[in-house]
Amino acid sequence: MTANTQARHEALGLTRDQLLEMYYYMLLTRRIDERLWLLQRGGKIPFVISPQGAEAAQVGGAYAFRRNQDWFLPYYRDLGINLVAGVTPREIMLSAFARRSDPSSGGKQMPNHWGNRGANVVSGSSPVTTQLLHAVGIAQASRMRGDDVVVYTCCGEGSANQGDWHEALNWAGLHNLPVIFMVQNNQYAISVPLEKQVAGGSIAARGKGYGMPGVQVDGTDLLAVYEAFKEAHDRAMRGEGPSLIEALCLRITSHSSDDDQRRYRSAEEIEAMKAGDPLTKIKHYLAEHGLLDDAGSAEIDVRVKAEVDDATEWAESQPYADPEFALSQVYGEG
Amino acid sequence: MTANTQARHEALGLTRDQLLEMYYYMLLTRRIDERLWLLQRGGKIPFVISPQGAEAAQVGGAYAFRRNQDWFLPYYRDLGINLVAGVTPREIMLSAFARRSDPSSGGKQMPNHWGNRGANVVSGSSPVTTQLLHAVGIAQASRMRGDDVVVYTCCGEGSANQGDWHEALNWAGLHNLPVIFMVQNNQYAISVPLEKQVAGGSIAARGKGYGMPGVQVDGTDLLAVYEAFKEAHDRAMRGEGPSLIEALCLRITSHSSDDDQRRYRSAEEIEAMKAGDPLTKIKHYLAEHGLLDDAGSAEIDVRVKAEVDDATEWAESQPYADPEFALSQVYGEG
Amino acid sequence: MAVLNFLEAVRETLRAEMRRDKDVWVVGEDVGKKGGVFGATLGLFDEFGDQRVQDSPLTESAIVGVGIGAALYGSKPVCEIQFADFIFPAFNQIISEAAKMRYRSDGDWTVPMVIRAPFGGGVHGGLYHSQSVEQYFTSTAGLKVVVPSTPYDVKGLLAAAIRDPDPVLFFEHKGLYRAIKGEVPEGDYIIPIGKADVKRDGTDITVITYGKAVHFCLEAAEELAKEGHSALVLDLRTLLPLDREAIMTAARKTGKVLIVHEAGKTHGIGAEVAALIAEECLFDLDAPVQRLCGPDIPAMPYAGPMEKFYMLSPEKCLEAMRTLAQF
Amino acid sequence: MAVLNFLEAVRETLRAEMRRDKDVWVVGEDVGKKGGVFGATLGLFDEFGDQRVQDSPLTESAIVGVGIGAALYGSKPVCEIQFADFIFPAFNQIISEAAKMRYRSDGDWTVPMVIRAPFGGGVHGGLYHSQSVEQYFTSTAGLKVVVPSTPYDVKGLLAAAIRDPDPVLFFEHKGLYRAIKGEVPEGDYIIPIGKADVKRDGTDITVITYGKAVHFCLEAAEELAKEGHSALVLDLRTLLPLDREAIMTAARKTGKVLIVHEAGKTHGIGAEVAALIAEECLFDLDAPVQRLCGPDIPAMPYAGPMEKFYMLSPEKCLEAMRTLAQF
Ligand SMILES: Cc1ncc(C[n+]2csc(CCOP(=O)(O)OP(=O)(O)O)c2C)c(N)n1
Ligand SMILES: Cc1ncc(C[n+]2csc(CCOP(=O)(O)OP(=O)(O)O)c2C)c(N)n1
Ligand SMILES: [Mg+2]
Ligand SMILES: [Mg+2]
Repeated sequence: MTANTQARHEALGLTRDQLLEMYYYMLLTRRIDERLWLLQRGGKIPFVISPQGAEAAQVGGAYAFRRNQDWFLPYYRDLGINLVAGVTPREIMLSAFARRSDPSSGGKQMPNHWGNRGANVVSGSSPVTTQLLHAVGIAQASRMRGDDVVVYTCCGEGSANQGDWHEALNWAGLHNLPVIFMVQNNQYAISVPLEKQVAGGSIAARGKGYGMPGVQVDGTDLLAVYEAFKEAHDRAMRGEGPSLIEALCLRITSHSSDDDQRRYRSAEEIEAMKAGDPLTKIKHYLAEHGLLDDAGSAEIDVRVKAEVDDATEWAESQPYADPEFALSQVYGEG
Repeated sequence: MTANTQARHEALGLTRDQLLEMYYYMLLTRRIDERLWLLQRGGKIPFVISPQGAEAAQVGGAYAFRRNQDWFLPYYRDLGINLVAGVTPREIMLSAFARRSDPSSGGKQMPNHWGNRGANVVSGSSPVTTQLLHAVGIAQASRMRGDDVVVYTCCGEGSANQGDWHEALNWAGLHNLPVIFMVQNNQYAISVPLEKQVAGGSIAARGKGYGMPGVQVDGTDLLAVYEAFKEAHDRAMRGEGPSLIEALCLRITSHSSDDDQRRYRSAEEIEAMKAGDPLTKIKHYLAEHGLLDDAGSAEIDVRVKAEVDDATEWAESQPYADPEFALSQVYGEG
Repeated sequence: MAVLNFLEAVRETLRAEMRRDKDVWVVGEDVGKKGGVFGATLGLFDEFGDQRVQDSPLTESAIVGVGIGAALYGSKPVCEIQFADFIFPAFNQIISEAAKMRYRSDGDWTVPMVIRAPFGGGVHGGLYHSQSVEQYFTSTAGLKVVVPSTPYDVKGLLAAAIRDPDPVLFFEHKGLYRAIKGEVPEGDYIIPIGKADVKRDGTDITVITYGKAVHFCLEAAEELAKEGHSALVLDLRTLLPLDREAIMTAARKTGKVLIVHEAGKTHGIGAEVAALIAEECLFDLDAPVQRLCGPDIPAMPYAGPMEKFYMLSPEKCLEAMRTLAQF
Repeated sequence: MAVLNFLEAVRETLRAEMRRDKDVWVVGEDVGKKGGVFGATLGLFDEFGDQRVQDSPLTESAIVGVGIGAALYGSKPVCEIQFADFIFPAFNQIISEAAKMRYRSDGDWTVPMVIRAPFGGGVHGGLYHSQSVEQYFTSTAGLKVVVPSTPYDVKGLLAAAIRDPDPVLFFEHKGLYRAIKGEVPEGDYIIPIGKADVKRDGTDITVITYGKAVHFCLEAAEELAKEGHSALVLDLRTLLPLDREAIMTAARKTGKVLIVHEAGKTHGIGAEVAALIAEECLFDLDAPVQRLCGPDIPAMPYAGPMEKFYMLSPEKCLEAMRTLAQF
């Protein structure tokens, strides 16, 4: 780096502290997930589904939003979104362990089916892309009330072929609503590759058909993602309507703990992902720009590990709901 | 017309006879529909839904297909498609009168829910755009068998926002299937105008997002439509896959006999459509090019009227199915 | 006290609720300038504008899905599905999302939404403009399913549905819209969801029904009375949750039960009503539990004679009621 | 005669039918190289290639809609819905199209298609990987709904479904896939759709059930026999059309009926079975018709204790059977 060239993060208006915070969130996302795999392998939780390879897309995206003001309708990989939105590691772990105090569901839902009233993270389900329409409805209702809200919602590239996806983007376009639709394109929907999912191969190319910008961005490049989201968020705040952002991500792990990707991906293909690991990339950037030395890096590692340890131990010690809790919250009080 | 300029139809490889046949079908389409309105007003049939303003789009489109070889999955306005595909006026009238010998359904379905095994016109329902997926499946199955089949399917611009529309175009694009998707954009879905239906305003713009050409054509211009379809059909036969054609049409009548468009369209707007009437336009072309003189025109009028009279009288005289016929054809014989 | 027809009762209740609570809004196909294909929202566009009386694109899943989102934010959408037959594209949003939101989020997220849809046949609608679809929804706890039969009930039940904290499907038999008129009090009132209504008391047989069939059964009961048999007619009003107490009380009172609905018989609403009675009132019964329903065919045919064959009528009801009374 | 588990029976039947008829093909999410998320199509991709074992995009409505189109052309698609919980986006195609095609076209157009879907809970699947969805389809004439309980039945019923001229929904309880093994004859055979099967004969009580619950009831019947009560266990096998004769015969034989299913009780399959009995066998009954079913909640919860609370078990079945026997 030469002294008179502005670093990319500076050009984007990000301070060193902000950038380090983003790095922290990426690392936290990775470490929580790694812990979940350990817990799953150890038989302590039945299921894991992973953000590995999408941390930059998630943290870079989420960082353009306003905590406690904007709304989030993430999908099951969006651990990073949740953390940046304000969901704590303890809360994440409660949901992984399905404990009574899991804020998503009291243990009723599988892990990664987040919901957090306090953080404006809306309860999600399993059938893909239903939440995109909820995001549109939230944008519509908040605008009717005159509230200043931008809505984040996301799905994978396979899911972007569902009918609800089309209906949601069209509706948002019609009403010029402040919704940012992200598609994390990790090239696979479980075992089905992009070329068997997305005709033409580009999700971003669909934006035009809904009268909105469709942008493709390198989802392993934290700053590129942030830039795309910042612009989309600014547009939304200026009343210029929705945006579609396709982030090209990696799926470093198998689809979930129920899957083994070696059945349908070659060893070379799996190996090749290492080079693009978003965490490696951001670390490289930080080092290159002298923003984080080894000691600083170790400090963050320690802090993250302590948080993950604490969250795991604490959550595991929390009780399950009683069996009869299964009968609760079917209907509200008239 | 100057002698050394080729007329447009000639440039498209159409003979005078072919062009006159297309005109005949357009006129037949219009006159059958006009008769249906009379029958409805006279209390003889409960319901009409009309192709008026789309005759050029339908006949020009259908004419690029091969009768008894290609397959058709039309929508409820596609009277012209049916006629060109080989469905007779008597058959149309049988279905309007819901008689036992109605080839669509034996009187079980409403008018305009066509189906004709002999003419490869597949049975249609009311919920919009379901047939687009059937068209894709037919293309897929016929290709598996090695058959040479191109498939026509169509809907209105309002319907193009349904989830099934998205899923159908994507699937056809993925497999490069020989399907031509037409959207008859008549600016209204019942009372809801284009700008409240289609974000960005262009259906054709969506083609790119499915990796297929998206073409917009003046649907009141018979030859322009024919040209677009001929090209799409050629592409399909060459194995180059599906096409999306948006034909800008008029809806001259109210949505159906249950609707009164004066509630939501201004008198001027309704009046203004007269100028664009596709029948007027083609008549003008024929006259301009000396292809049809007054006598010839009157002859076609007489022929069409006789056919409509015959079909109406004959169909009306046919019996209804017995009431218990309601119980038939729930399941086949194992 | 005004005399309104069924459709007017829908419209005036929507208007009153929208005046009462500015979070209430209407969304659906053609609900705006056109006022809906049946006219249920006629005039509301002029009074409340194009946001609160919002023409949707032709996308049922989105009408419901956007409605759910709006409800999550705290507003109160009343979604119109143009014909009940077209509710199926929205099925996933209703079953997977609306019905399960409160449950799955431990009550943190709720969907106070109404989905209105005209249903039922006898109007030359053919397969896709005649269906009764209530039985597709009643096995899903988390939803409420309401079917009113009179203008009075429309007002009380629709107001209750709009103020309900959970998603309510509100099915209006389109054959009642202009055919049925009735007194509707002007002031505000609520009919509790989940309560059936004895529309006619009686001692010899019990007829349990809902929707348009209520009127056929009441007419038949008049005739039957002339023949010396007294019929109790119970209008279920709400199909989910069922008013189990009212059903059992009515069944026990006469010991002879006929269940009547337009929807097909097998696996229809009548099945649960009969099962409940067979489970709870078996030894009070003096006759097998009977069902008079639509035939088990995919949907109602269009041609006049077949449609008539499908539809219920006072005559068909009378016959079944007489047979039971004489059992 | 080979011993196969339930999942292998599915796979080997698919293989046999695909070898037998080149018009048979499989389509669904991940059915190709991966062989399906449960492995039902494992190895078929290698044998039949990527057209006949076709990975679909993630679009259930299209899986079914494209399947319908292919069936209209004369081919025989076997569509896989990855989890029954995800069948709802395809609901419109199934109810409005597949079920009504033959009827609405007077038999000119038909849909000889199978839709397979794993259903059921007890596998840590939470709300959206545990549901029983059969009751959403059984009120729709035009469809057939099959739920096998043993590897032997899988083979005979799946072969029958694939050769059936109409659309068949074939629901496989995922809790049986690896848990249940059984003898499966190697040669070709068919079990007729629409016929129930007495899985155990008995004289004191009749248990009517299907799916995984068959095994719980059979286990409980063994225990009950030790206590001196003899239970007849009728496996419905097909839920639409129901085998009315078999139900009535079984009910009349003992006069005491318990219906058992994992799906929620109210408006479930048991309702129609009970209603049929209340209508046709009332005077043969010695006890109220009982139902032991899942609770009326939106879907199965995830956490272990709640899931267990939801699920049936041999113990729960035994208790209900004992109570009925002692009635
Ligand atoms: C409607 C529906 N069908 C099927 C599934 C099962 N399923 C869960 S994730 C998944 C693949 C999703 O792929 P993609 O959208 O690319 O997201 P990714 O997991 O790759 O991030 C499938 C098929 C589902 N959850 N919902
Ligand atoms: C799924 C579904 N929803 C609603 C309807 C009712 N409906 C019939 S036609 C129509 C408008 C269609 O508009 P468009 O697609 O533009 O076609 P057009 O009639 O203008 O040719 C509507 C809403 C329907 N048939 N299907
Ligand atoms: Mg993916
Ligand atoms: Mg239109």
